[in-house]
Amino acid sequence: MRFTFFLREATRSLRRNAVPSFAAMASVLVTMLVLGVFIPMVQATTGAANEVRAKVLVDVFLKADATDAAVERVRKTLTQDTKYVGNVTYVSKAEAYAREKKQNPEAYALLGSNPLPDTFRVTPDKAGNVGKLRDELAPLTASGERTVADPAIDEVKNRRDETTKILSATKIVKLSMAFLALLLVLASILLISNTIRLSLFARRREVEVMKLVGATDWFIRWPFVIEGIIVGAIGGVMAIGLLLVGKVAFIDPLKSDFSLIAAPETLNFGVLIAVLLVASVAVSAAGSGLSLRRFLRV
Amino acid sequence: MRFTFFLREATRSLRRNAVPSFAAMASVLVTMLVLGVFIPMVQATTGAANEVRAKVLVDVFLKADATDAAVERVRKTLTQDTKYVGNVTYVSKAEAYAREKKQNPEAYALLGSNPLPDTFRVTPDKAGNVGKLRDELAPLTASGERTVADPAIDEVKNRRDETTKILSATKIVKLSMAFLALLLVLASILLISNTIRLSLFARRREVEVMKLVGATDWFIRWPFVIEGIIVGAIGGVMAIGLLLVGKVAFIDPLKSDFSLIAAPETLNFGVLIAVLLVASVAVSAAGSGLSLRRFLRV
Amino acid sequence: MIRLDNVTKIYKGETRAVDGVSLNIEKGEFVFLVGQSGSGKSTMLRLLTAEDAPTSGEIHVAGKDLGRLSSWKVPYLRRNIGSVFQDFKLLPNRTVHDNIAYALSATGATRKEIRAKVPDVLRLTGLSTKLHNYPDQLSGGEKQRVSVARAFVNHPPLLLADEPTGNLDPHTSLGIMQLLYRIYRTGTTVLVATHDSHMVDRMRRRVIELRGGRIIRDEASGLYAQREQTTDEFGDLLDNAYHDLGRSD
Amino acid sequence: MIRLDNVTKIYKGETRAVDGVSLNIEKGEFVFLVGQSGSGKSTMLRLLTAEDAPTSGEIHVAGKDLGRLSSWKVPYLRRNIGSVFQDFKLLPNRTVHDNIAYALSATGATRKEIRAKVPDVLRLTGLSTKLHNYPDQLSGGEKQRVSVARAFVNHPPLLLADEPTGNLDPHTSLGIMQLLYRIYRTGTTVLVATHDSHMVDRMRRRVIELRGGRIIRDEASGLYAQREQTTDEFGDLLDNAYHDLGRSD
Ligand SMILES: Nc1ncnc2c1ncn2[C@@H]1O[C@H](COP(=O)(O)OP(=O)(O)OP(=O)(O)O)[C@@H](O)[C@H]1O
Ligand SMILES: Nc1ncnc2c1ncn2[C@@H]1O[C@H](COP(=O)(O)OP(=O)(O)OP(=O)(O)O)[C@@H](O)[C@H]1O
Ligand SMILES: [Mg+2]
Ligand SMILES: [Mg+2]
Repeated sequence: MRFTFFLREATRSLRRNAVPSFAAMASVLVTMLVLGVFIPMVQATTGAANEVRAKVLVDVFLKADATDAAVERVRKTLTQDTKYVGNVTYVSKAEAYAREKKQNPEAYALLGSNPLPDTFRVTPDKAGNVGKLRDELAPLTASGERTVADPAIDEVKNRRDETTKILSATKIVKLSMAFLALLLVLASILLISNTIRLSLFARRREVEVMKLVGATDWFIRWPFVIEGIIVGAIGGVMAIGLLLVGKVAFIDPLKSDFSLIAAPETLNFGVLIAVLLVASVAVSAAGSGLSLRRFLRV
Repeated sequence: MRFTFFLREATRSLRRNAVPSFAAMASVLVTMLVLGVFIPMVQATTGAANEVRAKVLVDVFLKADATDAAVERVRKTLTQDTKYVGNVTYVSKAEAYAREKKQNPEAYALLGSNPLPDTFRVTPDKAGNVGKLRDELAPLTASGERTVADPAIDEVKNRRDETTKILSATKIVKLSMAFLALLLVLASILLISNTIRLSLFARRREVEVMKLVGATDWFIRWPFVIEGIIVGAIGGVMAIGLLLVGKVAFIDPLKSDFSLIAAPETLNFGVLIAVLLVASVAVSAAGSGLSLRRFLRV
Repeated sequence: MIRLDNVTKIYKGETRAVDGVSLNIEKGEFVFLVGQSGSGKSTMLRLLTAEDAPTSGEIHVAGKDLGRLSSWKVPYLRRNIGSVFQDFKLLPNRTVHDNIAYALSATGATRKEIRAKVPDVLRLTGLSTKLHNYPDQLSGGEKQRVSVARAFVNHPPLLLADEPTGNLDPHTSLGIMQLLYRIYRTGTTVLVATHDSHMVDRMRRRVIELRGGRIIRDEASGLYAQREQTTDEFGDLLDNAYHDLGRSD
Repeated sequence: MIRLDNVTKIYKGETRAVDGVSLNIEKGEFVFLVGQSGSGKSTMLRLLTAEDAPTSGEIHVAGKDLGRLSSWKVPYLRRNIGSVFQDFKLLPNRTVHDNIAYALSATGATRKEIRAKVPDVLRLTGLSTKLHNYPDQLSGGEKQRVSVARAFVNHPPLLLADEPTGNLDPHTSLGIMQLLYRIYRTGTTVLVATHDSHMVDRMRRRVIELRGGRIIRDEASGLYAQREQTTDEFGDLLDNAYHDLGRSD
């Protein structure tokens, strides 16, 4: 009974206070739309950055005379006993030769035998750990020389120049994205609650009169909170609808072009919807309930 | 006289309508802050993406028996007569040999002579044009074979795998950024004018009374427009202040780490300030002036 | 000054607030508009200031046909009409002084004129001590007097007063009425909608009575109630009623 | 029912709206509060509903010391007080019916009670045809009657009416006064701030007169003006003044 009364009050108020309700809804809609476009883009961008970062790796060259047992031992060391290791690929002498020959036929045509060693290409767990990984595999001695972690290893190398550049570039991309995401979420909350406070301000006289005819604070507050929930839900649902339309119309046809991002983005769309909806409803309900406090002091 | 009257009206109104004025100011502040953080980040991110894209290049291998004159001729063709060319670097046989030997000493130690050709490393004007550039240098014949643009050229190559990946990754980053920038600018305008419309709504009775005592539309409107300018300017200046503090406190110390972006970002900070300020003032002044229209119909 | 030709105002397609009213008020007249609550007095005044448009009929005010007046000319019409509103219509964010000053500036007055005129009207309406109060810091009667002061501060040729003494004690009412009378004496046309039977009966001016939006009486120097006998009858009726109230205790 | 001990209310550190008032009103009394515009009547009523707090002094209403009442209990106090506000204080986004229904729901009434009571009070105040109008679609007098209807719809033990007939014609005023009287007869304590001398003089109830925030008169069955002679004198004075107005034409 009480609840249906509050619900009726809330919907009546929505109908009769078109401008403030609409403004609050527009605020929710716009900020949720921005967030909804932004979050998958962050995923895509950091995905792309990661894709580039994955190119950072350490080459572990084995001695020319490494036995198969030694190769297996090194593989075990790499995959099980070494920190910072992400992915390990084995490139045998023969594979390496074939590959190089394909790239530089003239040079290799002149070679009789295969001068290339067996190699492990090791990706670090995080691109930023590439230096540490190298130190693991080829620890520095006190005298500043490099030793190796296993007698079968001849040398450990990473291509310094490219690595640093790629690392710093992708680091910027990812940092920017994280920071912007945080900023936008904060800004959304601020903007929505700002609009709600203003739309309550436009109705402060009404609240005053309610108190004067004997309504308790919560009797006044509940309809506003429910109104906030409805406004938030409508704004959120509209934003999600627009996002879906946008996704179907623009993103899906392009998916083949951007195969890099297709997978994570699609997977998270459901979660994204849920997060946006809950966020918009929560922010506007809380905003309505809390902002009301200052107008209740009569 | 008239102007000072309007100005006095505007400032009076700012003082007496604390809540709506403050809400409008907060809206301007928050959205400008977001834009102000976002725009340099877009620059940084696209800068970083460009940095990565710059790695995309075409190798032009010359024939082993190319004369110096032929080399000069090819250089001229590349720099003057070929479309899509960005930057051209010449790597002589000897340089190439030295470089390769440093990377793969075992393999090259076994080589008696230098099997490597003279090479031009050509960066396309835009990374996306790398395919076209290749077509320029090694046109496809009707039968689907590749010829070369100059008899001294032996072969034109680009590393297909890496190139496509880098291109598509950086393309995503740049497209995302452009789209987000547009979206954010639109959202800012919407949100600011939304807040302003709402704060005028809270004062619609006032406007009604003004009309009833014989004020003309523009007599009522000017103070609101000036108020909008002041609100926009204060919000904008506060946003810029916070951005400056942020820049000095966080970005400047990190600049050495992110040398890639330091230069363009610093150069544009003045412009950025100007754009933000003009935008916030213009949007809120226009918002106030235009939104008022519907409340003037009495 | 004012001419209404068969004017009708229908709200929401049913309430005939003003119903086929034809009327002529000459320049320099002093007219009382009386009638029960809801009989259409305020609506008629709203039609005269172009705040509302009639559903049908023609209205001429100060020689202008309101139906043909383009909307940007309306403010210039209103500058020639001083209005006392039944609900005061003060600007909530301005002091008493600034409320009146605003009305003056809107008509193009200079600061000097404002400095000269505002204190005068405030003294005339007994508000000198409330100069810097905001409307929500005034009593009901004080607000009403601010509304009166604002209406005549720029000496308009036409003054429309809607219930200018409803919140005032008899003494202050008398003061306000004397003020309106004085303004009328300077040549201003004055139209007062009122329930103050005492005042109407004593001033013996033209009285127009409305009922259900129609004019049921228009007398050159009439009383609040229909005929003199009826006034007495009505008065007796009231007396008896109150007496009953008293006795039945 | 109401006890004031040396109550003072000072606004902005200078205006003494209520100045050292001590007063006792018993349960079941009918009291008129009179005084010039700005004499402190509305302020006194606002103090009784805890809308304003006094600067000094103690107020007891319905056995409760308002100074010690915690703020969450204030709504429960107000449910026992029906208030007619001088500026009506209607909810602008609700129809006449819903304005009254809201006040009932706020006190915990069920929908059935609302359906039973609201049409009744609207008939008593002559608003049956305005059921679905919003406040800005009502005449001044109609708004005032909605405010009256809302005040007594849940039969509170105490009724405070601030100028309940200021915007009403004498006939409708009489109806409202009879209504207040009838409510009083059911045992309700009624306190009416008014400028309606006719009504006060005929009803002969307790009259409290304020001037500058102080009680200058408290008579068991008094008149609007100080003494009977004075009333006549004052009446004559008014008569002469109006007569002068009429003659000087
Ligand atoms: N905007 C509106 N919409 C619908 N009906 C309205 C509107 N304004 C007024 N009315 C109705 O028109 C009728 C006349 O109203 P008006 O305000 O002119 O009365 P009045 O003579 O001024 O009464 P009072 O003496 O009480 O002020 C009333 O019945 C009122 O309910
Ligand atoms: N909020 C306020 N701030 C400052 N002064 C105020 C405030 N409210 C009322 N006053 C002043 O207090 C005095 C008493 O006001 P009050 O409203 O009680 O008068 P009243 O007797 O109801 O008059 P009326 O018959 O005109 O309604 C007035 O002089 C008024 O200007
Ligand atoms: Mg009226
Ligand atoms: Mg009062």
